[in-house]
Amino acid sequence: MALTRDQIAMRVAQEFKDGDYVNLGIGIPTLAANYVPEDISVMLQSENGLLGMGRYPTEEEVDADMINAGKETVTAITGASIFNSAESFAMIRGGHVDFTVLGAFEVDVSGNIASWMIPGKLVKGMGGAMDLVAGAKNIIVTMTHTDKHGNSKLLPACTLPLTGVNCITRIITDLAVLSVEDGAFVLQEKAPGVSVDEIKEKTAGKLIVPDNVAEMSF
Amino acid sequence: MALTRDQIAMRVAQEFKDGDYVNLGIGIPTLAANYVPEDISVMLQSENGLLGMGRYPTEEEVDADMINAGKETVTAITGASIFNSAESFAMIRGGHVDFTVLGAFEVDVSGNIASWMIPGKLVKGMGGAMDLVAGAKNIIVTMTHTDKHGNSKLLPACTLPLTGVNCITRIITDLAVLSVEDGAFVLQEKAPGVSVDEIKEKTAGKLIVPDNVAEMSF
Amino acid sequence: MAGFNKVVDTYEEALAGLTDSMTVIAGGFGLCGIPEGLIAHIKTMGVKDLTVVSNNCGVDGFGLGLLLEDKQISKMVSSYVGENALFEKQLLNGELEVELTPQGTLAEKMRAGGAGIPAFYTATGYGTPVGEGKEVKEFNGRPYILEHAITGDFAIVKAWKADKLGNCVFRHTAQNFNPMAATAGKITVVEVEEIVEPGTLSPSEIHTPGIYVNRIIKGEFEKRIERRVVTKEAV
Amino acid sequence: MAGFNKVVDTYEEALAGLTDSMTVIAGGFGLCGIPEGLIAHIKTMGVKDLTVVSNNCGVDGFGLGLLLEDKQISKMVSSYVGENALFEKQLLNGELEVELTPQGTLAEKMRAGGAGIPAFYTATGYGTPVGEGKEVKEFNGRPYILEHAITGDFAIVKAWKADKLGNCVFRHTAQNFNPMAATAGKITVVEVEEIVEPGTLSPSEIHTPGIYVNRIIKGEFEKRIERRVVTKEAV
Repeated sequence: MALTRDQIAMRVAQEFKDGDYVNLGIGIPTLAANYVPEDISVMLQSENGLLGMGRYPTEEEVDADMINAGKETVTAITGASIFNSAESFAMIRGGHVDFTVLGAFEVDVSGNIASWMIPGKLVKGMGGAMDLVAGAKNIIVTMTHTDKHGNSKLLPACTLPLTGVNCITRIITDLAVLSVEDGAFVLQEKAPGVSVDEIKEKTAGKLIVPDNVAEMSF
Repeated sequence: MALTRDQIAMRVAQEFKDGDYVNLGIGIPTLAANYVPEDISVMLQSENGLLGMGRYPTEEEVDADMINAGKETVTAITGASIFNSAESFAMIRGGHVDFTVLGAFEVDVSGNIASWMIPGKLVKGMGGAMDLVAGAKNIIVTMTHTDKHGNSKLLPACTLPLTGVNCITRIITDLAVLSVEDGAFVLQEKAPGVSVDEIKEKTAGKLIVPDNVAEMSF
Repeated sequence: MAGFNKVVDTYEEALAGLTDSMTVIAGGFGLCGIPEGLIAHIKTMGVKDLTVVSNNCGVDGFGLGLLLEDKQISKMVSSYVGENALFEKQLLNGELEVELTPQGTLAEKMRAGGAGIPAFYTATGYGTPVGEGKEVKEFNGRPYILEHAITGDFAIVKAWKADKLGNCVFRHTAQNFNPMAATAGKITVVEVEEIVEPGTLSPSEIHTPGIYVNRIIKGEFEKRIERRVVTKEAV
Repeated sequence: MAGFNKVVDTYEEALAGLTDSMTVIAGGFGLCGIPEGLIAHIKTMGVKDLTVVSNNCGVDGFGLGLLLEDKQISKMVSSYVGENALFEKQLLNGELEVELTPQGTLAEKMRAGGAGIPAFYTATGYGTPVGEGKEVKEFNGRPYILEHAITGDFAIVKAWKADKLGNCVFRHTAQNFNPMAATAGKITVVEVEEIVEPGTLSPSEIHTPGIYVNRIIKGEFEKRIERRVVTKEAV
């Protein structure tokens, strides 16, 4: 069965190692913060200038001067640091953030990602996404395997305007965990109860299926 | 009569306006801080990362962590700010420092300056001088008009390796104040008791002498 | 230190010299850390055809959104816009031009503008619409694009505290683009919550040294919150 | 937060992995703000053929000058050198190479290295020996040269206080090149006067966020003064 949003987030959280600095995009990526294993710690970077983002505030703690990159009110953990936007993106662009997790409209076998613009629709902008995909050491894309019409979002080549080229190495969808290697998607894990055939059918780009494909465990 | 070092410094200090941010090089430039007119204030920038450099410390105030660009112990004035070297040179390179005053071996009619390297002698380095001449809005060169052998230091073209090109607009020597305009030195003021003929004789580069040349007043 | 006293008493003085067709760089991220009073006064002044460089363009009726009401902005340089209906309408009408710039590139362009660096290379945007028409150069086998610095005729900045010499500190994440904006204006105007005596701020904790600041005005701030999210559980 | 505890107890751990022919970026200006114990331990380790990037090279018998005694440095990238006789001797002998770099360009090259900017344009050094062989490009009618970023295998940094997460503050002008050096090392080691509890340092006053720091060691500092100048008059 396809994973729920929370299950995708749970699987994402399994990627983290103790001591990782992580930037989580809006949506499913943000949920991953709820599922970090108890025996490890990660520190969340918010690209508006906060390293050590904490939970949402209580009513009493709400402070207009303390927001995250999604413009939501947040808190800072003990040991957080706060800095300007140039410093924040120096950190990102310079490869100091260990993981970036973000959503996408499309990814392709060359590791390209399209996540910010659909021609014909009003374009709101890329925000920090292009900087994040250009800078993070490891990028994990989280998304549903297909769009709402059933079309694959894992393509031979992205059709939408790109956010970044040759930068995606790992994709976690509602059906599978895949890596991007040498011009192909490589199936690493499948969701519980999902068949390899279904994944094959819903992956438009070249897919390599190893002999043994593990099932995700939570 | 040729000015003393302190008189050159006094004349330099007359250039400052109330509210100027000023970077003073080692030697005569530093002396200028002693002669800032009482009715104005200037703020001294030291390129190692101090805006609002104060006087030398008392024995009790000496602090190894508080030095100036000449590596001398200093103090900071009330209202000073301290920052890293990238920020300090952002300030300089970005043209935020109003005046830089520095010494030179040679200047020429194109506004070039040579101040850091004499071939055949051990080269210690340019420190911040190249950044300062590339960045400050107004640069004042202070030096003796001739070297110790009597050779002019105001040349048609510098002979020593350059510190910066096309950047010097004002020169204050022991004999005169000169501007650099359209490929010539223009005599602006002469030192008390110094003749225009002496200045002409000791200026190797093209010199324009206006009809009336004021005498410096202190 | 009369020559270093940058405090002005009125918004008229704070924005004197701002005229049609100028470029204004504004600090702030969303509605956080925006110079509310300065923006409101630009509306009152009625200057037109402005190019505004700011990560966002406010919301309907607040922040930079105010300047859309009388069509004072002809071009926005931003990373994310369209949180307001008026913006969308003027964009679709062709009354407003938008130059979308990645957030980190935008911050770095402002810093470069203030730091006398006319251009720099970045991997951000290579191979995307942002990279189109820009110079590409490889370093260590990876392609980068050349991005140019931004400077403004005016920079409008919101700080928490400043002394009269212009030394500023910012509060929490209201820092954001403000320090870079402050370096990149020919005239930099800072609207602050509190003016403090020189020496109150420790020299090493100052975020924006006074050398970058031309005018300071004390403002009153509504500090509207864009997305109020509170924890549902007991903490 | 075990994974974020960067404190190590010995200089051996602090510099583990440093081997011959590596590039080491060192903070400090003159003898101010230098990681004294880390430098001394590099001497003890005996690693050779180092490229050292630092504004200066210490003095005879102190600071980076220590590494000249056993000829551990093969190349210095600095803006001002030769405050020590040994340096001069090795330079004239051809045992030591020096790449002289303007002070501001050096600081910016370190920052660029840490910030993922492979190269930037600056007017500094154009038309001088520093500009020779470098790409020139005009912006607004003025020529600029292209300067490349610097990164190091190790960065050695001296801070005043740090918490175990690596958040650092620097004291007075001992800040200098240290924050930039901290960003530009593959492994960044910070030697500090005092290790404080997380939360002791206010988030907005932190000069170097912990993300840049890999290892922290508490040191003892002599803090030698290069030019002690005191006022002669009563104050």
